[in-house]
This record gives sequence, structure tokens and C-alpha cells, in this order.
Amino acid sequence: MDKFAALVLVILLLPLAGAVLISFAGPYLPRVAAAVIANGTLLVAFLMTGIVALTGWQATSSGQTIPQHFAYGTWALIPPLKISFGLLIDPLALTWMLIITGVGFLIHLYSVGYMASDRNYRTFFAYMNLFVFTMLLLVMSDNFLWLLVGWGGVGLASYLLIGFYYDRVSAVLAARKALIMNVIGDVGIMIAIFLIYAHLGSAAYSDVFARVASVGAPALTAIGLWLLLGAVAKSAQLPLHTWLPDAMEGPTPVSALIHAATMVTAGVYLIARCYPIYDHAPVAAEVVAVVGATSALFAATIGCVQYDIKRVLAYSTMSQIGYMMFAVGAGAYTAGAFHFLTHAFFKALLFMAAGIVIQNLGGEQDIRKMGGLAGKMPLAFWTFLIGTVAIAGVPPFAGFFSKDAVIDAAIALHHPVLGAFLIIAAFLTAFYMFRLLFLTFFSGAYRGDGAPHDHPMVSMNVPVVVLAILATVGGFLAAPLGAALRLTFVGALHDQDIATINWPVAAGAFLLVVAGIATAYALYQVRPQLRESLIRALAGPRQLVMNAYYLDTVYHWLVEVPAYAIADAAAGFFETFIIRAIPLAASATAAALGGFARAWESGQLRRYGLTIAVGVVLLLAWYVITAYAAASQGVLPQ
Amino acid sequence: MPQVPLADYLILATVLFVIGLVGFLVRRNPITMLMAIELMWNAGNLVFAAFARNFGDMTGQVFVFIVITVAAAEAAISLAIVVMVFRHREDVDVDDISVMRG
Amino acid sequence: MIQSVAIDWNVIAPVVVLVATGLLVLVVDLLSRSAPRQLLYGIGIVGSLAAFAAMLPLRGQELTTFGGAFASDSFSWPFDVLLLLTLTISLALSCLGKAEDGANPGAYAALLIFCTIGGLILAGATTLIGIFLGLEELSLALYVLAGTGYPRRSSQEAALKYVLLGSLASGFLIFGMALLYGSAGSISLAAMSHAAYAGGPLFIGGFALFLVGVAFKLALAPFHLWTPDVYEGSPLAVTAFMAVAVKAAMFAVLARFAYVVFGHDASALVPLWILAILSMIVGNVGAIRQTNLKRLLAFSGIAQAGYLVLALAGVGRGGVATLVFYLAAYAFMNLGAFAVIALIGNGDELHADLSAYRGLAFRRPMVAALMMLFFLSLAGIPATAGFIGKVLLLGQAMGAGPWGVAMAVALIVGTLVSFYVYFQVIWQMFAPADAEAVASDGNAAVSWVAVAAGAVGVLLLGIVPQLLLAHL
Amino acid sequence: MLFSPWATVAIFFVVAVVVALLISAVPGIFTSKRPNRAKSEAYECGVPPTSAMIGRFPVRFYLVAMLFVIFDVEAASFYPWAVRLRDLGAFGLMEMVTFIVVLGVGYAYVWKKGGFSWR
Repeated sequence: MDKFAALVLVILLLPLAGAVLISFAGPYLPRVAAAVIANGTLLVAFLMTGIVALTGWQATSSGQTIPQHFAYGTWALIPPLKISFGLLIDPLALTWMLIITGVGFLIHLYSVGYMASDRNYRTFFAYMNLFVFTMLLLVMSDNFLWLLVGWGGVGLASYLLIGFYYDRVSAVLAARKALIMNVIGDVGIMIAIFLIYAHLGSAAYSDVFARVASVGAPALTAIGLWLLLGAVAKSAQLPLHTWLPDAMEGPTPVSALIHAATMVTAGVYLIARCYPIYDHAPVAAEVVAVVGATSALFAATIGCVQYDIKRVLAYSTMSQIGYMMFAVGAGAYTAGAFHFLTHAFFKALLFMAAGIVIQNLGGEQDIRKMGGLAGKMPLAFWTFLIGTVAIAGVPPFAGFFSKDAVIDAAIALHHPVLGAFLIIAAFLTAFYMFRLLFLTFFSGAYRGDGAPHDHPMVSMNVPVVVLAILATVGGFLAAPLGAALRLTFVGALHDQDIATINWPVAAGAFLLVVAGIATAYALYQVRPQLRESLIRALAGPRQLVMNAYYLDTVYHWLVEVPAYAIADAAAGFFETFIIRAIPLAASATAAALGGFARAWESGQLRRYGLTIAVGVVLLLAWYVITAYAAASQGVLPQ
Repeated sequence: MPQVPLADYLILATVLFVIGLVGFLVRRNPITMLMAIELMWNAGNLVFAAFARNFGDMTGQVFVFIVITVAAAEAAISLAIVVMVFRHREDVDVDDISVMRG
Repeated sequence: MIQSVAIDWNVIAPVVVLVATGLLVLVVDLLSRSAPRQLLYGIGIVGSLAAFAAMLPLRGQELTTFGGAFASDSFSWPFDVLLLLTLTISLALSCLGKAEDGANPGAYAALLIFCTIGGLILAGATTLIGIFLGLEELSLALYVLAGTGYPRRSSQEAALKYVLLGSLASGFLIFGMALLYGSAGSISLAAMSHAAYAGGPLFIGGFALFLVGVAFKLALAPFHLWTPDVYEGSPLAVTAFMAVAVKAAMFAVLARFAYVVFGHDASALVPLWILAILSMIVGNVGAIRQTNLKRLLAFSGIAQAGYLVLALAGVGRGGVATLVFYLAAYAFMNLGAFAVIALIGNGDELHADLSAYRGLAFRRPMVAALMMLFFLSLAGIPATAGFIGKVLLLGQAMGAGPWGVAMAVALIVGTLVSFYVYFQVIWQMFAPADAEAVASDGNAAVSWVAVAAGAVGVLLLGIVPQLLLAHL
Repeated sequence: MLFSPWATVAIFFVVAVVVALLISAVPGIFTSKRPNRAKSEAYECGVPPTSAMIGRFPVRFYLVAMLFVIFDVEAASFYPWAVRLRDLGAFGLMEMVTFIVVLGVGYAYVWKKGGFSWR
């Protein structure tokens, strides 16, 4: 194993080592040690990832090629299935790795302060490190099987962390919901892998993508759609998105890391990674684009009427991931990855700033009980403002460039309807984000009960400031990122350049953004009466949107109720006559056989001998009878 | 001297073998059972010897020699175990040896 | 007329080392008035490791000696390693305070070593004489060892049953070998393959009786009846040895026989497949209501022997790899489980009773976790060696025609039944403890080493099977 | 068909088993069983028996017999070796020395452990 391969492996294993160390040595360590281990492993992993990325960058810009693929040998060879373990460190994986380790480190740092008074402090860091490990495995793997391991692993970590406050019923229910939805997706991926293996004979990316052209479009479409099921569940896209708002029951750093910056973008990564499949399966790709754009618009409308600060951010996450999904579905893979990058900056920033607000208000999350906090929490306000303008798409902040790249792609690739969805969603995004900003930090005096207080904590403030800077300047990473990703998306049919801006489109979108901001300003700052009358006039539709289009209710009636009805019927009939009868019969049979086996085992030596003798006679009889049978067919040997 | 046909040896050996087996099954004294087992082993020896003579090959006889040696060791060990087991018992009946069952 | 017998000492070096070790143990026991038994067993362990060292240069080589009667090849090598591993762990477990050795440690250790020598001879034997000698050396020593717990009545009984039934089975074996010799005109397995090709009553009858002898030692139903009684009665360390070493050695014989003699046509092996299916049923079902762990593991061993036969279904190199892999997995999980029994009671036989495990998870969480690991592996739960082994076995059987499929089905059904058995043990460990629970505070380092070896083996083979598979 | 080797072998086995069973059973069938008290008593040279017939094993005799059997049969290995000693040469000598050493250690062990003492 050369130096580079070892380095890459260490990046992957460091967070795991941290998790294991905290888990097993945790009880014997001081609390601070857990934090140091968790943060230390991530910081080192990030720095090493940076080294890898820079080395790759230098080598590439000086015209050399460096290895991207590292094989570590065969994990299992169960003929004909061969599972090797290897890592694929290409620019696409590196983009994700940098965010996972970098933003992950900042959020770990933030957690040191945010979780300071939690009694399960060490557990929290162990889970967080476990998450980082599984997420890294997901993006670094060089084949679908290890991707699936990571995919399941992040689901597990997410489940553990959403239910972190396990004494709250709502948290446990939310965790369960997330797990169930994610497992639906896992099954989709599994089926996709089975299909891939059946049609392409391997699970390694290199083999699969090389052979894609030899497989018919129908098979590829099926594979693409099953993969999409996994992506939709993991990335909270329509129609499997309902777990994400509930997942906000988890601690805020968890929301920032898992449910904003990294895990929920795994679906985007998956589809970008499988670009050869989608390029050859236009139908599946089109479905991805439709799902993405629809989710973007759908979530944006819901975001306009929510009152829980984290739920608004959750819906905005879903909406933004909708943009990315659309981009990768339309074929503009680089634009999708670019939006992932900037989104990780500003959405993590927003969550962490919101976390400061929530903590300073003693856990209050309802924006109706906030207001006028701008002066009381200046740092939270300013950083939240930066995040807001970034996500809204105000130049020159990060979101402007990436969102523009996606909308440009929609137009360039002739998706008029979906493009319109995205543009409307952009307007709504500006509106609801500024609504959130105004309601939280302005709109008159503070409306809450307890007095707001500002506890500045260095470990929380530093990451927020760093992310604020990144959210400000992140848009200028377009050129290097585009150049790097060109190495991954070799031969992609529709990939778009992200560095050039289509100025008329950008200007139009910007106008809409301004309009959105203005509307929010009008309704929430200047004319609250207008808002009241608007609410009265649109009470019906508002109710619909506030309840997230009653999708949870629909699922309740469509899935839960029939399921329970079937279960009840089963309990009535099957349970009595079949389910209970089968084990009874089985146990009776087993007991009878067991009784026989035990009776046989009489302890009487001579009976044992007799059994042997009978066995011998039967054995000989078998041979004689089969020999005669063979002889009567004239194939007697000899 | 007329040669005894191979088949006769085999029949004799088989008869000895089955007598040994039946003896093992019907006797309850472990010593007698051991004797029955010796009979079975020696039936095998007889077959070896008969074939060795038939083939004019020494290996069969060597095998017999080795079996006899092993049989001696086996007999000694069996006797020792039987003695150990029945040291503190009134009678010698294997049917009474069944603490463990089931 | 007498050809000079050329002996390649390298080939038999491991055997020679073990013989010397056995004699050394006896001599040390003789000369010192009161040598602590740990010293004698320590000598045995060192000798076992030395024998392993002597085997290292043989790895990957195909050598024979004694005019081709004894081989050290890539086939026998892994079986030899397993045998030495088992010897080492059994000797280690015998060091425990309450371990039984018949108050005669020198003879006890020597007999264990001689048993292992018998196993090594079996693994390398290419003629009937080698098989017979190895088998008898293994068995004769084991008959005595089974009785070394003789103050206990059950140990006496175990020895008596084992020696009488074992000799009876040997009688069949000898008669079968005689007929095989008659059919082939030679005692070498290679010559036998011609006889097998020709078929014929002599060969088939001989093979049937030979199979009886082998199946008896392997505890394949219906020749298994001695197993639970003997396992229960023998001292703990001996039971552990018996469970693993005898299976390893006998499967080496059976596999070599199957490959050399039936390499071209395995149709004569059909009764073996039937015995395997029967064993899986009897073993798993018989274990259901056992309350003694040694007895339970005996029934489990019967079922596992049935599983192992699957590896021989279908002909090909993959079969031996599968066989060795599952045997290694079996060795690790069984030795681990026996080591846990020895650990908590310091070698005391009382702790083979299931009631000693009630509430263990609360009293000794680490020990209970490891015991659970071994039983999960026996049940074949993923991430353990038992799972990968079963997957390999299924793969082997599925490609072996209708009988292979039948065996695969039996394996799956048997595994399902065994879940009940194994999870009952796990359940016991988590049940609230009785007030009069047997003290389970044994903590000897040597048993921890054995437990750890088992646990590491089970996990490594379960998570990174290629570590072993790559070398098979 | 009837005279295929398999038929021969089947007949062969049947004959063997039947003959064996007959031989085993004949004494049981043809003996006259008229037990009386005097017959079932232990024979103590006409003197009425003083204790139960089935008593302790004379363990010592077995012990000696076992040791005799072992060493007797091992000694039998000397004969073929002695016949061929000249051909075997130094190798044969070494082999026998090894054999005797192994036996000797066992012998010494039995001696030391009191196997030969007439307890």
C-alpha cells in the first residue's frame, strides 16, 4: 500500500476510531476528553482530506494524473460473488469529503458548547463520529455494496441522533419515522444493486459504468428508478419527505450536520455518482428532475407558513435539495454538486445561528414567541442574516451563484415547466427566509415569556463566524470546483459549466428574489394588518399548506389505517387460526421429534450398539438395492 | 495341498463378524462384550490375511500385525476402564450404566 | 528385496516434535516429585507451538514420505493447524483450578498430545494403515481421557460407553478396510479409486463399513448416540478437544477419501448425504430441551457435522476451502463456548449446567457478551464466522444436484430450529438470576486467553473472511 | 441377473448372517432349562456358599493381565524386525531404539505410578 492509499484509508478510519474509543473508553474519560477525541479526529481527517485535495489539484493543474482508485484487497470471495474493498477518491468524492469533515468539524466544535450541559455528552460525540465515518464510507466507497453499508450506517446514526432525547416521546416517534422511511429507501438501493449485479455482473463502479452502454435502456431505467427510491428517501424528496421536519426533534447540531449539510444530500451524491446510468436512462433521469423541481416548489410553499424556526429550515432544506436533485436529474451534475457545496455552508450556518437563538431563549423554537432579538443577540442576528441572504440568492453571496447555475441549467437543457417551478421556488425562498428573519429578529418587541439572554460561547461562535465567511464567499468556488468536477463527469452528456453566469436569467431571478424580500418586508414589517386580512382571506389554502398538504394525514389513511386494519383482521383470523397454529404445530412437532431424539438417547449402551447395527444393515441395504435398481436398468458397473 | 477358496474365508470371516456383533448386542457383561468385539476385529484380520494370501501381497499381513498390536492396547484400555467402572458396583451389567440419558 | 525406507524428516517434523513433547512431559512428571500441573501443561503448550513452528516451512508444499504413505500437503496443513490450536487451548483450559485430570497430570497431558498426534497422522494418511493407526491412536487416548473425571460417575460411564461403542465401530472399520483392500489389491487410497471406478460388491461393501466407522467418530446420525453421553461425562477440556479435534481429523480423512477415491463420481456417497440430513435433524431437534451445555453442544456438534458434510457435496477445490473454513469457524466458536464454561467456574463441571447462566448478563456482562457471540455464531448470525461458513456451505451444496439441494434445505431448516436452541441459552443469560445461583466468579487469565482467541477468531472470520479464504 | 456379483454378495451376506444367528441361538434353543436351587448356587467345592456369588473383581489380576498383554504384543514386533535386521541396517537399529525408548518411558511411568505394585 503506498503512502497515498494509507492516507486515504486513515481519513476513513479516524472517525471510526474516535467513535470506538469514546464508546469503550468513554465512561472512564472526563467529558472533555470525549469532545477532544471527537473534534481531534475530525480536524485531522479534514486536514488530511485537504492535503489529498490539494495534491490532486496541483497534480492535475500541472498536467499529471494521480491515482484516484485505491484497492485494499478482497473482502470476501464467495464464488461467484467477489467483494473487494477499495476507495474511489475522485473530485466528486473529495467535494463531499471536504464538506463532511470540514463542516462536520465545525459542527462538532459547535456541539462542544451546545451540548455542554447534556448528560449523554459522550454518547452524543460517539454517535456523531459514527455518523461521520459511515457518511465517509458512503462517499468514498468504490462499489455499490460498501456504499450500501454506508447508506445503512448513516440511516442508523441519523436514527440514533434524532432519538437522542429518548425521554421525549415525540423524539422517539420521529426517530422511528425517519428509520422506516429510510429503510424503504435502503430496500430500493438493495433492489437496484441486485439488478445491477444481474445485468452488469459486478458491483464495482468502474465495472458497472464501463459496461453501461452494453445494457438496454429498460434495465437501466429500472435500476435508475430503484436508485431514485433510495435517493428520495434519504434526501427527503417527494413523496418520502415527511420524516425530515419531524427529524428536527434531534439536537440542533444534528440538524445542521445530518439533516442539512451532509446526509440528506446523499441522494444527490448517489445520482451524480451514477451519472453514466442516468445518462443512458433518460426516462429515469427525467423522473429525478421532476421529483426534484416539484419538491423544491412544494417545500417552499410549506416553508412560508410554518412557525417553528427549525421546521422552516427543514422545509427549506428539502426545497434546496430539490434544486440539487433537479440539477442532477437534468444532467447538470456539476451544478448540483455546486449547490450542495454552498448549501452546506449557509444551511449549517442558519441552523447553528438558530441554535444560538434557541439556546438563549431556553429552548424556545416558536417564532411567534420571538421578535426584536436583533439587538439582543447581535452575533446570531448578523450570521443568520448572512445565511438568509445567501440562501435567498442575493449576490454576491454563495447561494446566488449556485442557484443561478441550477436555473441556468434548467433553461439551457429545455425544462421550461420545471424551470418555472424553480424560479417560483426562488421567489418563495426569499419570502419565507426573510419572513423568518423578520419574525425572529424584528417585527416589533420580544413576544416570548422568559427573558432572552446572550451567553456568548467561543466554541459556538467561532464555527458560526467561519461558516458565515464561507457562506459569503463560497460562490466564488465555482471556477475551481467546475474544473475539478470535469475530471469526474467525463463524458457526461448534458453537464453545464457553472462558472459562467447567464446574466439575463440571473438578473430576472434576482428581481424575483428582491420581490420576495419586499413582500416579506411589507407583510411582516410594514403592514401587519395586511397580513392579517390576507390570512383571513386565504384561510383555507393556508390551512392546507400549514399542514404540509396533509400528506402525513394521507399517509395515515392510505398506509397506516389500512395496515392497522389488516393487522387487526390478521390478529382476528390469522393470529388465531394460522399464526398461532403454526408455531403450536411446529413446537409440537419439534417437541415430538425432540422427545423421540431424547428417548432414542436412552443411555443404554446396548441400544446404542443395536442402533449402530441397524444403521449398518440399512446402509448395506441401500447399496444393494441401488445396485439392483441400476442393474435392472442395465447400467450395472462391472 | 488343495487351496481353500477365497470365498470360504470370506464366509467364515463374515460369520465370525456377525457372531461378534450379535454377542455384543445380547451380552450384558462388558468383558464378554469386549470379547465379542475382539471377534469382530479378528474377522477383519482374517479377511486381510485371506486377501493377502490370495494376492501374494505382504501389506495385508502387515495390516493384520498392526491390528493385533492395536487390539492389545485397546483390550488393555477397555479392561482398565471396565475395572474402574465396576470397582464400586455390586454386579457387572452394562444395562445399569445409564446415569446420563435424554 | 527390501527397499530402503527413505524418511523425509521435514514432513514428519511436527509429529516428531509432539512425540518428543509427550515423552518429555512423562519424564518430567516422573523425575520431579511434585511438578505443578501447570508446568506439565505449559510444556505441552510449548511443544504444540514448536510443532506449529515445524509446520510453517511445510506450508504450501506437497510432500510425501514413508513411500507415499504419509503426506504433508496443502490439504493436510490447515487441518494440522486446527488440531494444534485445539490442543493448545485444551491444555490451557486444563490448567484451571478445578479442571479434572484424574490426579495424574503427566499422563493426562501426554494423552492429549498423543491424541493430537493421531489427528496429525489421520490428516496426512494416504493409506488405510495410516488411517487405521491414526484413528486408533486418537481414539484409544480419548477413551482414557473421557474417564479422567472418574470420581464422577458420569465420567466413568462416558469412558465405558465410548470405549465399547468405539471399539465396535472400529470393528466395522477394520472389516470394511479389509474388504477395500480386497477390492483394490492395495491399501493406498490412490489404488482404491480404480476399484471405486469399477464398483463391485467388495468395494461397495467395504466402503459402507468404512463409512460406518468414520461416521461413528464424526457423530453422524444414526451413529451419533454415544456423543451426548460422552461429551457430558468427559472432563470439560477433554470435551472441548473431542468436539473440535476429532471432527477436524476425521473430516480430513473423509475429505481425502472422497476426493481421491470418488473424485470422478460421487454417486456412491449418497448415503453420506442422507446421514448428513439425518444428523442435522437429530442434532438440532435433540438440542431443544437440553439443560446441560456440554450435552447441548454435543447435539449441536452432531448438527454441525451434518453441515460440514455439505462441503464435500460436489467436487472441486472450493469444497476443501469451505470445509476448512467452516471447521475453523466451528473450532473457534466451540472452543470459545467451552472456554467460557471453563472461565466462569474455573474449570468446574457444575458450570456446564444451564442454570448457572441465569442472570449472567448482569453479573458478568463481558463474559455473557462473549458467550452470546459464540452462540450467535453457532446460530449463524451475520458478522460472525458461523454465518459466512454457512453461506459457503450453501453455495457448495446448491451446485451439487438434487441431494445437494436437499442438504441445503435441511441446513436452512435445521438452522431455524437451532435458533430456538441457541437463543434459549442467550435468553437464560438475560433472565433474572436465581437466589441460589452457582457462583460464577472464575477469572483466570489463561481461560481469558482462550475465550479471547475464540472471540477474535469468530469475529475476524465473520467480518473479514478473506483473511482465511485467501489462503485456502 | 441372478448370478451377478451383487446377487452372490446378497446371498453371501444372508447366509453369513443366518449361520451366525443360528450358531448364537442354537444353544439357547436346544438346551433343556430346568433350573433348580442347587444348580444356580455358586460352586464352592460342595461347601454351601458363604457369600454372594457376584463379588468384587479381582482387580489385581486384570491389571497384571493388561500389562502383560500390552508388552507381550509389543514384543511380538521384534520378530519381523529381527528377521530383517541385516537388511535394515543402522536405520532398523535406530528405529528399534526409538521404539524401545518410547516403550521404556511408558514402562517407567507405569512403574513409578505404582502400576506393578501388588496392592
